Amino acid sequence: MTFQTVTAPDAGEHEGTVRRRPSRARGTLGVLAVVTVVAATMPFVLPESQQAVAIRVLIFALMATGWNLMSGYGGMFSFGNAAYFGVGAYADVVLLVGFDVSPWIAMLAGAALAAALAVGTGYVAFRYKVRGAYFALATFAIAEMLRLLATDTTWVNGTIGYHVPLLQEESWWKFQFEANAPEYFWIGLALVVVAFLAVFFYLRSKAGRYAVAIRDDEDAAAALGIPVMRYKLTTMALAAAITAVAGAFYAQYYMFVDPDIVLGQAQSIQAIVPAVVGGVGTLWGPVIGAVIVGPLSTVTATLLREPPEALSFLAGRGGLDVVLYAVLVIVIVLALPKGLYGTIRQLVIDRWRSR
Amino acid sequence: MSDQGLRIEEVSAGYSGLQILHGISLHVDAGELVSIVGANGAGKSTTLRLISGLLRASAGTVTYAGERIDGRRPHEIVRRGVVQVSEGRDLFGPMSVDENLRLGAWTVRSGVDELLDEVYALFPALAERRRQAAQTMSGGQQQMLAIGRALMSRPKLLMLDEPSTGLSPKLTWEVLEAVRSIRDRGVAVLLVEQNAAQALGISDRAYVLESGTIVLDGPGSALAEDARVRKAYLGL
Amino acid sequence: MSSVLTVKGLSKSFRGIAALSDVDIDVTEGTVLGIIGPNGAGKTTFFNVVAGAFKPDTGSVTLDGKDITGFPAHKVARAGMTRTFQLMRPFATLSVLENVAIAASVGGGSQRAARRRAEEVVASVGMDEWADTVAGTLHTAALKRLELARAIATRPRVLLLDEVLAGLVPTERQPVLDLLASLRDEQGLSLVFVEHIMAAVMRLSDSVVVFDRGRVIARGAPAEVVDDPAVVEAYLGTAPSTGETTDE
Amino acid sequence: MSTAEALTARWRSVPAAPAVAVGLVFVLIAAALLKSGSGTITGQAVLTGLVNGGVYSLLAMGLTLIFGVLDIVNFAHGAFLAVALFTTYQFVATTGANPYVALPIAIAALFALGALAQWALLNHTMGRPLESQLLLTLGLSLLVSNLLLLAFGGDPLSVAVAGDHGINVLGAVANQTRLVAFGGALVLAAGLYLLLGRTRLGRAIRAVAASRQGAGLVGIDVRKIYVLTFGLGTACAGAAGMLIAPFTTITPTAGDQFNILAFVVVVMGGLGNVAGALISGIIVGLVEQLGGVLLTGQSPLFGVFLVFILILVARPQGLFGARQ
Amino acid sequence: GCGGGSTGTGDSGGTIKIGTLHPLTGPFAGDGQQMENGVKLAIEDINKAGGIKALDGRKLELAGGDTQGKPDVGQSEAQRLVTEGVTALVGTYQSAVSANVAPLAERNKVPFVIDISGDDGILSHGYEYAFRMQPRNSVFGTAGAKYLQEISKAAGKPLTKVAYLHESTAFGTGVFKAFKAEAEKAGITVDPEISYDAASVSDLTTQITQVKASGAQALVVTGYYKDGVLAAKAVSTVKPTLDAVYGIANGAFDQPQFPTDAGAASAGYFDVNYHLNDKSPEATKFAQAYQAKYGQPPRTGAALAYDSVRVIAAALERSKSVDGSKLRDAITDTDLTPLTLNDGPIKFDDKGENSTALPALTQVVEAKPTVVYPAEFATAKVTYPAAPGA
Ligand SMILES: Nc1ncnc2c1ncn2[C@@H]1O[C@H](COP(=O)(O)OP(=O)(O)OP(=O)(O)O)[C@@H](O)[C@H]1O
Ligand SMILES: Nc1ncnc2c1ncn2[C@@H]1O[C@H](COP(=O)(O)OP(=O)(O)OP(=O)(O)O)[C@@H](O)[C@H]1O
Ligand SMILES: [Mg+2]
Ligand SMILES: [Mg+2]
Repeated sequence: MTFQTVTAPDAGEHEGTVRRRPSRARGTLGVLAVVTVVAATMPFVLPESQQAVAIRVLIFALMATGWNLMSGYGGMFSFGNAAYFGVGAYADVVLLVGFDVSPWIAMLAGAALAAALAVGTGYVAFRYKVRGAYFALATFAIAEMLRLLATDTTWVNGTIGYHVPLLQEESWWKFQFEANAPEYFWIGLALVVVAFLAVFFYLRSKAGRYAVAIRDDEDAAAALGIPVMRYKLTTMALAAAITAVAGAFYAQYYMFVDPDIVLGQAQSIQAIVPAVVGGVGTLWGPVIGAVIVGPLSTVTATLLREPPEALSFLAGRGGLDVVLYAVLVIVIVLALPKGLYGTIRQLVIDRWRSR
Repeated sequence: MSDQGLRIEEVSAGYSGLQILHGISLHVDAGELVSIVGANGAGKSTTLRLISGLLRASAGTVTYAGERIDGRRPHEIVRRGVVQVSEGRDLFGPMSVDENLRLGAWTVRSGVDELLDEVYALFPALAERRRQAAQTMSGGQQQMLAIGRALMSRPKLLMLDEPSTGLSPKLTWEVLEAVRSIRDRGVAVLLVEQNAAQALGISDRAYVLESGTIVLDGPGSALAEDARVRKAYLGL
Repeated sequence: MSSVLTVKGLSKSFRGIAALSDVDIDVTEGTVLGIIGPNGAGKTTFFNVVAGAFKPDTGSVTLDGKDITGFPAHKVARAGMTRTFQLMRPFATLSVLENVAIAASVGGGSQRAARRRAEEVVASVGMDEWADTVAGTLHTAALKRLELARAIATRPRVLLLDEVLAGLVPTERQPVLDLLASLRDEQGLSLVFVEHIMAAVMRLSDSVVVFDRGRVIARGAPAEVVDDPAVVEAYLGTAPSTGETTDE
Repeated sequence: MSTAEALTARWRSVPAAPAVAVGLVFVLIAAALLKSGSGTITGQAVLTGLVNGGVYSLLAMGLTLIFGVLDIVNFAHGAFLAVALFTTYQFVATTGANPYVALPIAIAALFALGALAQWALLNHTMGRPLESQLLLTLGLSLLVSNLLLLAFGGDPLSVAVAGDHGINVLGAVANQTRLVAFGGALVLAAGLYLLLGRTRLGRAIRAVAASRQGAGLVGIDVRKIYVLTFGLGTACAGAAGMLIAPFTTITPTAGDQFNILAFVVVVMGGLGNVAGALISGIIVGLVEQLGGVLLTGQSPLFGVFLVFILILVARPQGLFGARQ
Repeated sequence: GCGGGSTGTGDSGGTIKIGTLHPLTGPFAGDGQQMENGVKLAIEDINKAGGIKALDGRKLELAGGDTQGKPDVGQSEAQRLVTEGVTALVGTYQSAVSANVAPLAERNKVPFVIDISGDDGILSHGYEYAFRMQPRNSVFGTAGAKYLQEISKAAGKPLTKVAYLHESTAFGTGVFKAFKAEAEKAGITVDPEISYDAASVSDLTTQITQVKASGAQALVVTGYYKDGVLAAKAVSTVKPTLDAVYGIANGAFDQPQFPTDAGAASAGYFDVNYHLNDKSPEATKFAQAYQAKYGQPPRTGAALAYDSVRVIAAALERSKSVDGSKLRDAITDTDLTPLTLNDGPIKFDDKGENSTALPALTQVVEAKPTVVYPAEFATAKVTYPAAPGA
């Protein structure tokens, strides 16, 4: 029952196709190892005043990785990742402050809780076929509802929020170090690496492959016997867990959590921006995007702290740095249709193909 | 004479760094019915997309009525009378048959009602469904609507991409009959068809496209007799 | 021989307009049933309802003695009946091999085993040279084969094929027909296929059902059906023939 | 395809949706009556809700047009609203004229701004996935509001309409200026409806919404329609900005608070559906006000989001959206 | 860890950096920029007067940070400033931002002088390096209740029932609670209590209708600028019968542009707030200098920021060192007459609160918020009752 290969009146026919090399696991993992080692030296390399920026990069990378899994690979465009981020952050502080639980355990609890939230809301949304832009806005509404709920609930301190209590000395168990200690960076880095690996192996697993297939065509996947709902929810749960870990790390580093900060729409947006800048639906995109977006606002602010001569009439009027930041974001979006990593990869593929 | 028609010279084109057409040349004179036949993936649709401005050529020229049209955008090409019925039909799904047809006459400012009557006369099945939304119609009716919509712009050159695909045998006939009668009204037609035998049967001339290169051309009836064509495309 | 798929009294309407009314169909194990009918007759809708994309308004679907009426699509597939789509629906960002491997892994088993099976299936449909090609950039003929390969990879007992030949040049049709015949003859698969290319219907079908306006208007052996005046009137037409209506 | 779809949708298939919405509003009114025990308060909440809802509709109509036709989630809409507020302010400050004289100016200025944004920026990202345009409009929003900050400073400004006073409507009061804005919403909705349904431009817009490629193939200049549509949508923000200027505190970020509610309204009404946006805006306004009476101490937005989720579950395509 | 502790001391030469953290962009940019200007003016004045004399006339230098009104940005900026070697921090306006910066200052042993941020909780964690200039929210609430009771009694129309309208976050709730406790002691019923979400509110007519229906004699309002104006407009539309509309820590009722934005109906509005001491010549001089330099009158926030720098400068003179802990000790000994109304010179208690911070009562008189109470600071007489729109 084998086809004779048809179509081909002459050779060279396959010139007209895009090929895809099976991705090599070793290569990616090797690059990851090298990047990790190089990144781990950052606390020694970066000027101290930039350490906070480096931490922000890590948090962005975690959040964007979570968002990218759900929206980029899973095709479920989320505009409400603040919900998972906030659940992670709140689980951390509530358990730590209220019950003296180690932040590490709280982190796991937060991840589990966020995953449960994702599964619950996702189930309802998919059950009722809420899709596309409607789904995006529904996730947003859920995040906003959580924010408002936290705001009005005295049990989680309402708008006052939580402080992580200061300790007299450093403690791994309590996840607290001296201000600006390199441990924060290393732990953040480790979390990013773990999240990266989680996504990497998930995508290579059966579930991950189904998730991508479902993104490409849900009905076709169902027709082949894939239980669409189950794998959409699995993907959402993992993405939510990663985002929650980002939230817990955030809480431990910034030591302050309130509803607007961790559940506000700014977090939902912050999860998206690095992924888009780096390249949606690529493994490295969110990480690269975070490295660009994280320092961007600081760079523009530094650049314009003392406005140049020509603009000195604007001195004392804030906003110029944000204007520059906005212009840069616009330029990046216009110039890099597939994000930085996506665009570069495309160029490489094109070059390789045209040879 | 030929500068009244379409002339493609040494055109190459492709998708994001991937070349599909390798310097093809062809022409369609006024009032001619010309077909392009070729294997799946040979680049037939790509050729039509290129002419109608949906795709840009990376090299070569396309002229119509003596004027360069490559690099122009689709609506500018439509205004010159070169109109395509695409493979996917691209109907305005939620709109009624009537509205689809009237939109087809976008570039025509007068006599739209008469045109409409002509199209309904050509496709009575459409006349019965004036108010029906395009997306609720069956495949064949949608195909007729797509052709009808293209006719509404009083094209001078009509390009059809596989108009009979998915149609019942009965409708296939009706559509190809319609194509012939369109040509008979003086409209030039460039036709891409899987049913190469039928297509060649009604064509004045035809080209054979293989892997983005034109390998044969000649009168339709002559190609239909050509041994290579018969073997490769007619399944004989 | 026993029937593998039995459909009784199936009806489905959209916004009050009946797309299927009271359809009965019976597929004998190891045979090919051809479905023909004018455009808009309800053929695709029939597949959609039987394969679980839509729920029927009334009627029942029995596969291998098991009532699968109203099963969601993925359960129908797991029960042993897989369908293909009239408009090709590849997983556009994945390679051909990955597309098929995903289908192959659905029943269970390791990913490695799924990949091996996918390689076999891809080869069997003559696509091994395309294995690493991204599905979104394939042309019609390749997509049709991919659609078929994916369906085969799920190891179905019954295959529902919606116009697998449409859009193929005549030379491309032959090998697909050969493959379908071998699925039936060598693997004992049962096929239900919708097709407008009568030559293929005549060649492959063991029996034929004709739909019109959501109803079955004729059924029987291929040769009987095409002579039925109602079928000629509704479907085949009596247009002046140049002798090339049915290729080959 | 939604604008065209929405407008072409057969209404007889939809009556359940408005019925549910109206029912919901009545339940809320009854509950508010019980809770407050006062007809005056409930009456006031209903009137305020209606009138505020009109404001949400004003903004949502422009958004829904852009969303429905161009598939752009326009985050800069709020910033554009702020531009309209400042345009009005600047006009009044320099001429001393009645703010309503600024209406045509605000509309024209914002039309030009929107058209420019689409022509210079967004046209280059059409056909890319949702998040590209989203990020672009996000950047645009930051850019616009901070340019306003640079130009006008962050201090709140206001424009006053001479002799604005409360008007008694069946025992409840609403300011003249707010009633005018409500009227403006109705007029705008009617205008857009006629424009889309009855004019050549409207047909072109609906055609582009239904099929971009198809529109190009019948000779419509798709990019021009994009520019006009975005301009029109933004001009709606221009009208909205002028109409709400008399009762809003004018700051560079004044539009942000409406952004999110406007999106909720857009989705609730069905993407691209102008009439849906009008009705949903009013529902949101009512839910917000009645919710404020019912759940004292809770943010009334909670009720709004709750209703939003319920509506999505009941009708995933929005109250008045057609099924895909 | 490494590093952290060695920063902040700086070397012996060069300028002394004062880090500022204010919302220079975002919704509160107007106030943030005013406060930033206040800091600039203070640094200029101190440098003109010869710098820090105890440290060989070393000059002060501004190291600015924009919090954008976001706590995490505020904290990153603070961290940056600290590692860039600022000697002290001044800021931040929003309580959530200050709450985020305070522990950071603590961990880095950099004194942090809070010019504005009212939330009681900020200094409740026993931080040693954080100080607050303005009266905290509960002080506002308590003083507000006291003043209201006193002026109504003095006018011969003692209150028995007031309605309270406040924004729903910790700010509004905190002030409200303190007010209620004090008011109830004085036999005043507080009912109804109505809260609203300041971020999203666009109309308060329904709420004011509730006030009208309740028959309360006065309306107390705590909130921000925009919602304050909305409340005033709603009052003028609904026309409830009230003896007074009375703001406490209200972001609008004491602002110079409030009468313009709210219209004639704003006449007679009260507000309990921090306020420039209009009777002090220094304050007048400051106001003139500010006006001359920045083309607008200063708000009290600018004066608080100005004073914050003065507090730091004076402490530097005493500590004769830029070392964080020494400077911190010196700040605890502050004894400095402020530009704002105060119950004597600034003195910090063991929590770091300015124990002499005193809210003043202003009233809109001839379209201008004017101090009317306590009498020793008043530049006009209290008008009570002051029915809105009358
Ligand atoms: N968007 C695209 N991106 C990349 N490659 C494409 C794209 N569209 C088509 N191709 C490739 O271009 C080649 C030519 O396609 P084209 O559609 O012109 O073929 P055709 O002759 O019309 O064949 P048929 O319609 O029968 O498939 C094919 O190999 C196809 O895979
Ligand atoms: N989702 C739907 N909503 C409304 N009407 C539908 C829907 N799906 C199908 N229909 C209608 O049901 C009828 C049957 O359509 P169906 O697609 O089954 O026809 P078909 O026999 O497969 O035709 P073709 O040969 O052209 O593919 C048509 O009139 C069609 O418009
Ligand atoms: Mg083609
Ligand atoms: Mg079909």
